[in-house]
Amino acid sequence: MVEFLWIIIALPLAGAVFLHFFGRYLREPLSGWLASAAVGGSFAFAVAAAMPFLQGGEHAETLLLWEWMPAIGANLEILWDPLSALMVLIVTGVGFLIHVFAIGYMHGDERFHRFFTNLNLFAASMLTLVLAGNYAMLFLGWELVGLCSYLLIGFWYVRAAPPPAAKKAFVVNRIGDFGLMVGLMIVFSAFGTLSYSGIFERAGAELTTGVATAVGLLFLLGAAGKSAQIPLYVWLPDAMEGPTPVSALIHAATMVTAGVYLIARSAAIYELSTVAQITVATVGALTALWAASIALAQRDIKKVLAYSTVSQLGYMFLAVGTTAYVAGIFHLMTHAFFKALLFLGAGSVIHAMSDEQDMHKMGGLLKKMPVTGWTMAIATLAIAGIPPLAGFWSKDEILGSAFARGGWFSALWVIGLVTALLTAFYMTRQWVMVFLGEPRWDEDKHPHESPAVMTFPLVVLAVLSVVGGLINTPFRLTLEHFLEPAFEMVSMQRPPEGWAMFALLAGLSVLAGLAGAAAAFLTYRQPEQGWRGFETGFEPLWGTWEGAYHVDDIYGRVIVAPGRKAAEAAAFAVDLPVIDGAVNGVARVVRGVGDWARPLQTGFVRNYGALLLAGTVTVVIWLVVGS
Amino acid sequence: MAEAFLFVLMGIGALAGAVTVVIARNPIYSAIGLLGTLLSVAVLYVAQLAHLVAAVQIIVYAGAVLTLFLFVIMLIGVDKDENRDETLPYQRWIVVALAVVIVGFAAGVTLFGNFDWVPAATTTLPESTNGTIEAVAEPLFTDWVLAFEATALLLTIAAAGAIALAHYRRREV
Amino acid sequence: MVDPGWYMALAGALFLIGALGLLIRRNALVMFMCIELMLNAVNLTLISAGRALNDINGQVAVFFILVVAAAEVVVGLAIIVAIFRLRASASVDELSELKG
Amino acid sequence: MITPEISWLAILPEIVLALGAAGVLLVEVQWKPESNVLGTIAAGSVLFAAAFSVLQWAQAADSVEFGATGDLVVFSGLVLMDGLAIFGRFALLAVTAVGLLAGWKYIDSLGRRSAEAIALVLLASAGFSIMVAANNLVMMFLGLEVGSIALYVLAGMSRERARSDEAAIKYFLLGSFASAIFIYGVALLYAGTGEFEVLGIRQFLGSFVVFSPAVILIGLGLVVVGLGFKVSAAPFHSWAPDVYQGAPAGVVGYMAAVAKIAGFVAITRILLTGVQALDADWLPVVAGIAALSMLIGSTLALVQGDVRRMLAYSGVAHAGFILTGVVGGTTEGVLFYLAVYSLQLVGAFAVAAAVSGPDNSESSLESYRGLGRKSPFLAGSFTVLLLGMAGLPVTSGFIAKFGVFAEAWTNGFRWLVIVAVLASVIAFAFYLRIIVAMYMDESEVPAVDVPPTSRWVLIVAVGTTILWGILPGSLLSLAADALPL
Amino acid sequence: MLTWLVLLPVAGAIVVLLTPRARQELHLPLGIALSILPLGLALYVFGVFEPQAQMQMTELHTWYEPWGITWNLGIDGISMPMVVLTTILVPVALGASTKITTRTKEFVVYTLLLEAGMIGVFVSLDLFLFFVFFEAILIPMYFIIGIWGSERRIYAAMKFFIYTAFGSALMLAGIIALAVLHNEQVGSPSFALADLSGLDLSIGAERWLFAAFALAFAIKVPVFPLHTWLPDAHTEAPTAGSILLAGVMLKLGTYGLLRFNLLLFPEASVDAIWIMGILAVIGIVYGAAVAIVQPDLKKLVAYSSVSHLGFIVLGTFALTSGGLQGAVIQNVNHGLTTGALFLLVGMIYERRHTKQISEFGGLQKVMPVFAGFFLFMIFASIGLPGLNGFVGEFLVLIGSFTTLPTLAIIAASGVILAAIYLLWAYERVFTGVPDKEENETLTDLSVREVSLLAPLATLVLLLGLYPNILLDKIAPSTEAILDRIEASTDYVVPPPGRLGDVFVAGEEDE
Repeated sequence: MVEFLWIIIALPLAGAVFLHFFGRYLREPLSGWLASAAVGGSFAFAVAAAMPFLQGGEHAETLLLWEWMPAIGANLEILWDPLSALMVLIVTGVGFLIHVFAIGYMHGDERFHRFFTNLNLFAASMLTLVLAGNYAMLFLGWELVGLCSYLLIGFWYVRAAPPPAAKKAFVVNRIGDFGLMVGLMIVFSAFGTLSYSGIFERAGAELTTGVATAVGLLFLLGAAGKSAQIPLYVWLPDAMEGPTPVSALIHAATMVTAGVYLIARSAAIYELSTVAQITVATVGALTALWAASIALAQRDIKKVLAYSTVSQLGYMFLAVGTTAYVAGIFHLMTHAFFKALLFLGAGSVIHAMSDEQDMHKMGGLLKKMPVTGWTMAIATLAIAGIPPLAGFWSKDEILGSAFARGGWFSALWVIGLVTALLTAFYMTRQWVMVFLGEPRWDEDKHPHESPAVMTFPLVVLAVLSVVGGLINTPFRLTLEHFLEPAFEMVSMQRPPEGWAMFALLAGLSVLAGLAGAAAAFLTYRQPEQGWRGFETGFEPLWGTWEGAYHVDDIYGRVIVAPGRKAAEAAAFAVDLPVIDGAVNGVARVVRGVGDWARPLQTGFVRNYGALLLAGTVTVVIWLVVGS
Repeated sequence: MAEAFLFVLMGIGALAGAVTVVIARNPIYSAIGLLGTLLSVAVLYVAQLAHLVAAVQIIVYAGAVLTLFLFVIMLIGVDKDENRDETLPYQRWIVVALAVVIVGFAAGVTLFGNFDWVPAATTTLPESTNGTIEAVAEPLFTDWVLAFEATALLLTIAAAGAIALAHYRRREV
Repeated sequence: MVDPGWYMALAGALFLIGALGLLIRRNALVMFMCIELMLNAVNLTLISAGRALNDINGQVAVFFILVVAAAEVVVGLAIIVAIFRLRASASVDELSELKG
Repeated sequence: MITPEISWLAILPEIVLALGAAGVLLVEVQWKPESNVLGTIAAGSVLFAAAFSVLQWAQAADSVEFGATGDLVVFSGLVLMDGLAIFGRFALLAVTAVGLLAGWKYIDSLGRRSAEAIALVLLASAGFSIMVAANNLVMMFLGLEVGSIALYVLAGMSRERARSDEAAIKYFLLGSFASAIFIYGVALLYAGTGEFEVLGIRQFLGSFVVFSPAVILIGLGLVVVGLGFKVSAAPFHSWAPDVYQGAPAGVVGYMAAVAKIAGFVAITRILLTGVQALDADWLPVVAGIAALSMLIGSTLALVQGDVRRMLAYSGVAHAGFILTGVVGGTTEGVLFYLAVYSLQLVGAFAVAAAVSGPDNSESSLESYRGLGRKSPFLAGSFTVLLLGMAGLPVTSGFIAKFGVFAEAWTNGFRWLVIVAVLASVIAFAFYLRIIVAMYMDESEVPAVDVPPTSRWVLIVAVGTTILWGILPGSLLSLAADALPL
Repeated sequence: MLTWLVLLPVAGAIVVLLTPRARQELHLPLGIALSILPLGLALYVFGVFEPQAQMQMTELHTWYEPWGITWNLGIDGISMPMVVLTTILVPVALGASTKITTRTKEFVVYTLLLEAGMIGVFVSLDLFLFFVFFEAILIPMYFIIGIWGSERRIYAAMKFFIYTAFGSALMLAGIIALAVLHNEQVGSPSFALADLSGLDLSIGAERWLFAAFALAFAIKVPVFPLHTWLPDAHTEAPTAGSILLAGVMLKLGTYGLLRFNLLLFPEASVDAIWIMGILAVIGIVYGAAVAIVQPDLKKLVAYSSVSHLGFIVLGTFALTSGGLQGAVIQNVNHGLTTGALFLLVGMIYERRHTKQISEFGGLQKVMPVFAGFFLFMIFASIGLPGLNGFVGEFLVLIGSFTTLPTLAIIAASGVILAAIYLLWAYERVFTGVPDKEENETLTDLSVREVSLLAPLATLVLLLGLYPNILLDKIAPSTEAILDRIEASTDYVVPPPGRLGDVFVAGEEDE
């Protein structure tokens, strides 16, 4: 089985290549179905391949594809262990659904096949990332998903906004990659290889705390770039310029979780550095709160979800920072379900409202598009952490672990709790604004339920959002057992033991969720001026939130503008005048000497004679005196 | 003693003539000055027993060469005197400076550089080098015969050159 | 007898005067006479050296220098005449078209 | 009755040349034939002279082989028949041949006076060929004068009179001045050593312990200056640009080349054999002259607007490079450099003559614009020659430069080599300027017709430039064998 | 074999030279056809090349005995990739020159001669011979820039020629010095690399000579601050000129540093690690920074070369297996990607007769294929894993971290800047709606142009995913260099700098 794992990557890749060259000859839906089939195929294969782990006992396997850069011990090798298996399942599973959804969503786009080409390429890249058996190959996938996100965000290149957003995404990611690269340099210089197997076994023995901290922090920088954490989260909201399926797949379900995966994968290194753990957790918690607060005040339906994603990713970082890796991965999975659902729902809404994204111009859509409405309601509750939906279990496990870790982490637990409340609030706000109340949309809009090809994925995801959490309840820790082999060499943080404790914590978080939800429901249930008044009541805070704390302008003023100045200075104040000037200066000096000496050749023979005699005298004197 | 007297007298004459050549404003006087120098030098040759050379000096130089000079001077015309003020900038200063340097150097070397004109090892009695015709002719036509022949080339060149330079003028002017 | 060194010193003086004269005078003819002066100085040097060295070759060499002088005179005067024909002047300062 | 010792072989080439000259003059006077007839006579004499010098080479080789080098000292020491002399003579004859071809159009245009021109060329070659062979300094002086006087006249023989006259008088006055300096130096050397002969001087310096060689050094200095003038080394170069520009383009190449060859062979002979004992004294001075020549030559050439002046200054620079070889202390590099450079020089001036046109006036850089399209052959060969002079690889110039640099470095004059390479970089700049004008300028010029004789010259010059650039061994080994006694 | 490789282009040049000037239309196709022959031969050489340290296919003929100069050719893992690259790029460059209508004949001749010279540089093992080629190729390139370049071509050509000649002039002195030393120590002059590397030099002499060589090569590379001839030369040169200039001629510098400085002056090289490293890193960051704000597309690519070649120099002087392998393969990578970028810029220049970024906009709409290739090459140049650029850069970075950690980290920041300037340029040129009407009417790539780009793209991808086809053959030679350095100096490559230090999973199980 294992030796055929490459098929998982190969299928979507083949799809991409095929569509790239022949896609334009296929009629519209066909290419979409082809792409979906490719991903679905990998999913099926992955399920089959993952079976051994479900029985348990089976441990990790590596498959060498071919040598890549032997000099730095970097080869193309696949590592097949529960963690990668789970990631593959998420990616392919959710990916498949989103592919299907996109067939409906992208209907009528003249670059339909191109879209699926990129989508398939992304799937392949993401699978490369999660299946990588060493950091080099992980970096390969890491960068390729970045490329795909660049291509897909900028898919509508003719519009004004997408291209800069795409560039921003890639560049900001690159800043993170810089950290990751440096981390890899240190890793290589420490271990003489980049392959997991070579590193993790020896990490405990050969890595000093200092180095481990450095690597940990650098990896965190990389992860923060990919997973949109403070301070590098700014690209994700802009990334919403891409088509909604892209937002769902890349910027909610899969790619953005790569950072979490990286840290979880590197558990063995974080194991050695508490500082790194604390930093990761803190960054996560703060991001969660920060993004949630911004999400409160957004009007754009996708922006809300974007910041919500950032916030949820913060939870995952909190988890892995707390070394509650299973909780982190667990939340990763559930989040993939409901956030994908939310995005697809939003997509369906936008589709119905013919590309209207401002929630102020919506409302009362529930009657028009019930399936979308109710599925999104489920998702909202799920993310709000209402039991027994998926989000509740995963989020609760995270908070519990943080609480159990104690010390500084209890503070983070509080933040998490507050965030839970905010999450519930803004999600409910969104749902209510969109689906309840009286219609606020313009006359020319005629919202209608989306076709089955789009609603089908919604339903499936809704189901998953409901039941998805049950695979790892305190009552049955299936997932944890499943993942154990991947984390056997590290000590993992678990929620506090005992029912009472669990009840208390769960109660608190549920309470927070309910409170937020209720507040939002009551506020936004009332007619427009009512909740408008409520929002203005919070000024200027609300404005600041709506403006996302104006971080973009600050970055622009503090980093971009000065950098631009520096570059211009280097080009036009240093390179041309100084360096090139010096070169031309030398030439000019030589010519100058020539021009200066020319008049000495006066043309008067007697001057020449004088020169001749002078020369003679010099030579003679030099000869005689020199001897 | 007599030689010393001759040397001083003719030396002064030669120098005077030379200076005249340089400073006389009219080429004629320069030519006369040159003549003076030539004659004085000739006498000095005699004083050093170079009789034949002295004779040739008188005949060739004072006779042929100088006559040629005078002829050309006449041809060109002697009416206008040359004014002495220097037209080239710095030229005169350069010349003065050079003169000072050279004289100073020569004086320095000859006086303080234990300078010998000729290696003491090789000097012997002067009487034997008596420049009679035989004495000069013998090496001239044995050891130096090739050089003597080469002078033929020299004269041919001179002739051909002079013709070449004068030739076309006739047609063009 | 007078030490040959004196003769040669005198010759040196003549040579110097000739050289300087060449630089001072702008009349081609006179410059040319200066060259003759220099050649004479050379001759005097040779004679004196030959005497001091008790070697007749010094005197022999003088002959050739005399011939050279004569040849130079012929050609030189030819050139001067040619130029004079063209521009009715023997001043070399007027010939400074080629320079730089 | 004492009979002079005669060795005919040693002077046959000169005799043949002289006879050729005389023949040309007499035939002209008698029959007033077509100039081609005269050309044939000249060619014949040059060829015979060359043939005889080949014989000399064989003879010299034998004598060296059998250790009978004494046989090579002929005419009781007036002249030598050693490798150096014969190599120099052969180079002279080659240059004479191509020089006559290159200047043929001009000579032809002289009409009746062509005879004199040809005769002067032949006599000049004869004189210089005496000079390269001369062992006795007075003999050397005679040869020098024969050659120089001929060149003075040639310089003045143009139909473009004003400039030609100026060139002639400048060349003549300064030349005579330099000759006077040279012969005075000879006189002082004679006074100091009692010897006129180079070998004698060497023997003297070897055998006697000279307490104060002041007079010898002064004489040596004057001699070096006199010869340095002939090869237009700075600061004795000031005549060169004016003469090169004023003299008739047809013969300038020849004039420059023969003067350089003869002068340098003489310098090599005097410095490397005569006064080698004193090299501690003269090496730095000569090195100084070399450096000065290279720098002055290249920098001033850089700012010239007239191609012939530019070539003149480049000639100054080349004098510096060749002196670098002299500083290197061996004749091989010097001779190779002389051979290749003189041929390139003649070729270059053949081009200049072709471009300057019949009236021999226009040689400004402007007149070369767009030549690459109008006359590809001319421009192409000129390019090769310029690159050769610049010393770029796959041309003989590179090998030559490399040789002299290597010798100088071996002899410990590293600073000089550094200066030399930098100077050659400056030199690239002005050679390229001409190429730019010829190829990279779009302006229109009338096509230039290349006289067939010049065509041959160019073929020879370019051919040798490339041949010796790729297979230098053929010439280098000759140069290596051409040792002075 | 190698002799043929050198002489084939010359023969081709002669053939073209003999075709009548009137048949303008013949020359270019003929040239392309003739330039395919060396390519075939080079590929054969590539095929039979053994992955061993020592020189292969060596040929030795004395040239001029007394001087010890020889016609001495050989090829190893460092030169072989360069030879192949050269033979690949020349046909491409010629194929890109259909717009050259004036004096096509000369153009083809010069290009073929250039090829011969470049191959000669890479295969010559005799310093004299090397210098001959090294200097000789200036001439054809000078003509190519000066005759077929754009407005300020003469200035650029002059600058290019004089600047580089200045560098090599001092190297000539250095070569002479080496030969003379050999003469003093062994008794006969020799220019053979093998002989000269055996000399025992005083550390002072070694430093001076190192400086002389390094200067020549640093100008060629070009290393900051000796780079200013490059933008001018690139912007003025015709497309073919730019391709060969960036693709091959710059590599002469890096190749020289690898081949000669490290081999001949190990002691001095070890001392120079820091200087060269710092200069390289400055070049990386500085070049990228300057590239960001260039208004001219070609200048931008030119400055990006300055930045990229910094990596090569850094890798060279990191003196680790990774660094050296990275340097060598980056030579090839940069040749392919930057060559392709210049090719692309040339294609758009042929259509719009401008290289100003501000003149374009929205091109992706009118010429999608072109945009696709452009983006592909941009990402290759940014160093996207899976494309070749990454392999070289990553090897260099990882490799140099062991010896020069700080520098490696700073260098890594170059990847950010690369993304900024290239993607920004792409955004300005290709995205949005075509605003200028002359942009709306542009035609997409022709079959010919695609057929020029496709091979390069394929190689980019191939080398990105399976660089071992080269690395295998490079490794022995680079290891040999390190062995020599460790043997002849007391310097030891810190682990895991050497290939041997690399931890292979499961190795200690056996």
